[in-house]
Amino acid sequence: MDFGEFNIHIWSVVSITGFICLLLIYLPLVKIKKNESKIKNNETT
Amino acid sequence: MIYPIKILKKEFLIYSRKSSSFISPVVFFLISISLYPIGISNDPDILKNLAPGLIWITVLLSTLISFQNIFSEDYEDGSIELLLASGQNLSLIVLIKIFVNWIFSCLPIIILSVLSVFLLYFPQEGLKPLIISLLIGTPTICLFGALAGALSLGKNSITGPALMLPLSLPVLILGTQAINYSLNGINFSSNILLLTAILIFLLPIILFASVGALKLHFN
Amino acid sequence: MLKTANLSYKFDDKYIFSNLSFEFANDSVFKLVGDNGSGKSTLLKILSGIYKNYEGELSFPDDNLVFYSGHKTGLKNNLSPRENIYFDIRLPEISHSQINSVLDKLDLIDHADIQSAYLSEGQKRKINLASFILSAANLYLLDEPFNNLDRKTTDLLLEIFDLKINAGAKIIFSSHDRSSDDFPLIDMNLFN
Amino acid sequence: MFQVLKNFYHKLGSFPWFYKISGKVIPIVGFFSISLIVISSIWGLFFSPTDAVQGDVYRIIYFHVPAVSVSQVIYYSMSVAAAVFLIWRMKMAGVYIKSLAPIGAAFTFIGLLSGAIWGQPTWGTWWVWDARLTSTLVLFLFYLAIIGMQSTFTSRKSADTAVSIITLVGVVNLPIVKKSVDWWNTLHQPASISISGGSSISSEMLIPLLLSILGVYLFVFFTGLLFMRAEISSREQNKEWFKKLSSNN
Repeated sequence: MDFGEFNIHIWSVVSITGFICLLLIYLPLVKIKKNESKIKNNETT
Repeated sequence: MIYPIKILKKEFLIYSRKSSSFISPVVFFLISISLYPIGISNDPDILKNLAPGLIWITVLLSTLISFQNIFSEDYEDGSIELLLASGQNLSLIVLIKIFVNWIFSCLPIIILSVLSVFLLYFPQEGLKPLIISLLIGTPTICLFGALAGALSLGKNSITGPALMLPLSLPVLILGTQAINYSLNGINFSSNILLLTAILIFLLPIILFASVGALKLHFN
Repeated sequence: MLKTANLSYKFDDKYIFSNLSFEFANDSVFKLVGDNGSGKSTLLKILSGIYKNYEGELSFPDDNLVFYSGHKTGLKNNLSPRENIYFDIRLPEISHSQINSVLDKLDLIDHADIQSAYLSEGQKRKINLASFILSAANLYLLDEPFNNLDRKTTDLLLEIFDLKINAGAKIIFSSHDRSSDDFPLIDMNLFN
Repeated sequence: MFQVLKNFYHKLGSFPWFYKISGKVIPIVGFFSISLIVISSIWGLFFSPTDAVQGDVYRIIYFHVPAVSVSQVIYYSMSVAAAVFLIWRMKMAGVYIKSLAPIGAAFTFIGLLSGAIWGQPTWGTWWVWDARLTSTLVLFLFYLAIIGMQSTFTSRKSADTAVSIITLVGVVNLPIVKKSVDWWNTLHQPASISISGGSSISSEMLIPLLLSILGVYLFVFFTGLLFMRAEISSREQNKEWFKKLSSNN
């Protein structure tokens, strides 16, 4: 593909896919962090 | 009095007292049938072609209104607990409940669908396949409704419809196709046979699954 | 005889009660007491067969006929008290004269043919009581039967207890009231 | 041999073991899957040849095909887990279904969306009611139903059982839907569009495609482990082993 050319169809697919994939990594990581830190907080208090 | 007959009578009595159980599907059906010509077109040719699908979709959607009724009230008032405690065969009871629900929510609409001849310019020769396909197809849809209702008890979630509509898709397709076939002079008996086969095949499976789903709420 | 051996029940991974071993002798009334959440209702539901995934053993007498009455009464709002009793799935076929005499005893005869939706909570409990009186079971499981009852009906209920016991049945009921009466207690707090 | 398998099965069913192992495996799988996806995307987007018929738009294939294929595979794997859960009551199978459902829904969504965006410039339409698209849409609905069903039950075990039932109902239903839409189309005679492409694909296009498929499968493995770990961490947060483990970290 020509680097200078912007293809709206391709890039919308790429960006949406990328966003969803990031979400799929981010969401469980937050949940794990939350659950593990809950235990630590309980111990310190 | 034999146990199943007692339950059958009780269900009939409850449904007949609760006028909304059969009036709301009927009103829903009449409203939609009269809105289609206004919303789409009053051209008889267009309406005639769309009529089979429109009627079937309306029936499908009106069962969506009623399927929550099958178990939700029994769940709220504790009747299901008493049924479980009675030690009786639950699948027979569920079958009775589905049957009564069908009589009150589907049968009136099927009879009213004759009105489409006047309102949607539906050709009279299509009435026979329309009625037959509805008579055989709607019990299957009620079965799916019972399963969806049993699974989504107690919570008003989108889960029931999201589960029920994809399940009903083949029935919808076969039913409308039967009508279209007969209007085009093609033999539609194979579709009716397939609808019957689906009903007979799914009846025990869905009954079993609904009973299982009901019991899951009491664990 | 109704017997439990090491009966335990857990909801997900948390035990509601555990290791309950008990023999329920015939012809007697047992009173379940305990704090909220100690498993009184749960035990009654297990004995009645509503909850099946318990641990341990549970054995019933051969001629077991259960009458269960829970917090939710199973009453249909759009049926009259008379119809509710007539169609009560726990009861065998009963005649209208039987229903009339019970409704009379409970002062419900004037309301016998209006829709149950218009009755008060206490009156609804009385309809459930009518079913209890008419039942011919030999094991009665009653969840908080004395709630919402007036003095007169409470006395009547105690009388009915005696009648049922004399007929050879046994009654297990739950209550949050530890005081008074001379029923043998089962304290659910001991099994938590 | 059988004994080894049996041991493995028992280990797989143990939450502490899984939590420990997944913590080690996740970074490795994550690294490989993300780098594979990045490599194959760059390769596919910039270095593979332009299609003679479709032009550059065909490059959506590097996102569409992996997403659609993995969305079906996830569902089939979930139905296997559903059977395992219903027959052997293996708790881990319930965790698996619950964790993989959102991932499956996400990739079905990507598949549907990229298909629509691809279809518009190529065939002049966003959507066609043919068997494949309709059954993919129904697959999406089933994923949503499975996700929605989680909150209907108060007991975790009941919810897992219900979800297993729906998953199995869906796996029976999907081929029926596909078949019935096929019957339906023979009557309606839709515009003659062949989605399957037809023309054989050159190896220069094929290699990045295979790489991207591999990358997405690895990615699903990676996020699947992540979601399962998250699910276990919330189910088992009151257990001794979990408290010990997370306070050591």
